Amino acid sequence: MKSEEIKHIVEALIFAADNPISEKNLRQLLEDELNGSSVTDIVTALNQEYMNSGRAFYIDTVAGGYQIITRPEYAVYIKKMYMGRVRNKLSQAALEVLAIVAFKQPISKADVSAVRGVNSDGVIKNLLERRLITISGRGEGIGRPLLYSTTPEFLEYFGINDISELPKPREIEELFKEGKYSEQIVDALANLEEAENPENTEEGSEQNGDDQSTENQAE
Amino acid sequence: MKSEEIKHIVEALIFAADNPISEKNLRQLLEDELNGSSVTDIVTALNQEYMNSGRAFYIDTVAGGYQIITRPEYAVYIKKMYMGRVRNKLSQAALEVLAIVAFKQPISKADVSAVRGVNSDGVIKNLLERRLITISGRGEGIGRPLLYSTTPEFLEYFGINDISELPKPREIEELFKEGKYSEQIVDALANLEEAENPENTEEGSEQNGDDQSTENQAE
Amino acid sequence: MPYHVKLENFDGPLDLLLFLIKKNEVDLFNIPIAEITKQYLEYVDLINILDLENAGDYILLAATLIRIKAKMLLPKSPIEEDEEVEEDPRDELVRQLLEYQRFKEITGDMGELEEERRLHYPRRYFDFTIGEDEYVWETKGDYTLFELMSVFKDVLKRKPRVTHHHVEQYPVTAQEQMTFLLAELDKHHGELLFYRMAEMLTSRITVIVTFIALLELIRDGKIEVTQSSTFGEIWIKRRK
Repeated sequence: MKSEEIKHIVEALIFAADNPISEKNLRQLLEDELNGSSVTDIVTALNQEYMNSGRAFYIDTVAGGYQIITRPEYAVYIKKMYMGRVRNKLSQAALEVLAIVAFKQPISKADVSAVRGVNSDGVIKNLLERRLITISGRGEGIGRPLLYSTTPEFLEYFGINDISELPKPREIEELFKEGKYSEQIVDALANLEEAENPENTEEGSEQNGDDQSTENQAE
Repeated sequence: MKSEEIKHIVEALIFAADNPISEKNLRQLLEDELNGSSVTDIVTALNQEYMNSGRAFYIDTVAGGYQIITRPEYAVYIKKMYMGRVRNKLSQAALEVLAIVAFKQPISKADVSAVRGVNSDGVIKNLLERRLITISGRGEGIGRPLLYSTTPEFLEYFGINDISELPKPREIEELFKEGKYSEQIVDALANLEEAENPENTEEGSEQNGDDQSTENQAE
Repeated sequence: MPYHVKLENFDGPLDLLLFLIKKNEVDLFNIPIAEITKQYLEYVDLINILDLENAGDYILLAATLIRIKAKMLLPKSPIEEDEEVEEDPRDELVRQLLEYQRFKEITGDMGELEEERRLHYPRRYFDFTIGEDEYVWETKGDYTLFELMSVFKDVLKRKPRVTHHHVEQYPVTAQEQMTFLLAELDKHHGELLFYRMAEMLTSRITVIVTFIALLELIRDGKIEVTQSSTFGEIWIKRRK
């Protein structure tokens, strides 16, 4: 393999990796094609090219291996891009409370905590601040506790128009009830199938009236 | 700001985004600096540079935004890197459901199952998990069923910019014309079809053999 | 050459029916219902074993086929003839098949799109630490409604429903409290104020059990209880 080609494979691998990729890993993936050439040299060459053509990114060497990252001068823009999202990122606890409020609203703080089995006052305060839930009234019970409901911002976040469009607990249960065969098994079978017979057209399956040897994947 | 500089900021943003980033979003992030220049032109220029210097990746237009992805020739190596960690391809059943949802959205679970003649609950759940479809509202009919639509991730999954880039199902009339059968049957079926088809209005689906002027308000 | 069909390949009864129509090279608009039904039923027998989940749907279509067959065999009743002239019992089924076929046809093309797209890989690793004490970005920070539903389901599943099945052994028995009451009465010369007695008890449950013990003793005729007025003091007295 030509060294230019190897260079671009290395580039593609570093680019698409979901973690810093080690030299060892790169060597394995390229099997013996890398042979004489040094990964370090390839990375240096790539970085030189990036530099010359003014690319906004470069390959960095970190503990785990190589990763491709943007140059620091663009950080301010990238930060802006992610900022809103990061701030809005809900914790697991917040998501739980939000789910309970959404599907059982209006609901009191005590009832939320009872469902979760954990005191949820702090999380509720947090969700109130983010305006994803709001106080919507008082319950009938002892002490007439405050009740919480979702807000228009909540609807916007989850992309629905109206609170009535939220699934009902019954509908959620229905959606999650397990079939006899789970979809994964069906998928697995389909893939198996595909591996065995890339054309899943039935062409070859000639009819033969009585001979019902519909044997499972013979071959 | 110099146009070279803007180009590199655009490059950095597209590079660092974890979802296809829309032109609108890019404009917002660049505030007024973009001013005269066209994002399309900038992306074209970047792609030209990538091409000239033999980069292993390029900027694609997908799901209404820009995304930087590797060229297909490196797929074999990247696939090896991700071995066992890549999601399965969609099953035939999943593709069927997606086709139906894509062209009849928003559509209820029951209507999807009716077209396929088979319960599709499991497949729909799987597609929800994969974020290829989402709950988008409620229908008007009995029990106000939940309705499903495709997502931006759906577009991204198939590498298309919008739904119109999908292969179109043939019109039912066209399928009729294929067969050799009497004129009357065609007409009767076409009427039936037409009466039932306005789908989205739900109400109008009063099945009626004779010519009710359910003129094609759909499509 | 024996034919072998991979049953898992059928994505439902309509798929199977279309397959049979194609295999027999019959006109979709003039389906030989008798023959196709026969073949369909043969397959359904096998599918019943393999595709339990959707067996019901296959059987439903089998029933439809049989109904159509029966309808075609029957001489048209005069009334029916009046109502729906020229209505072929197969029409509705054909319409359904065509509608299904429309979408089935494009799944191949969609599969190709999928295939092509899978040759392209986006970036997966995002780790932007911008200066100290800045965020480390997490990707895909938004949740979907489905994920919210998923969390809801998990929370409900996780939580043992304590409120409904709260079973606990009482620390005292009515028998013990009967003995206790009689002993107390003996200590107080056979007479005791109910509220004094209750004061000696530590928990609410003990009060309740003691009250039951009290009722038990009254029934047995061992004590009597008097109250001077409504909400007045209750006196417990030992009967001789």
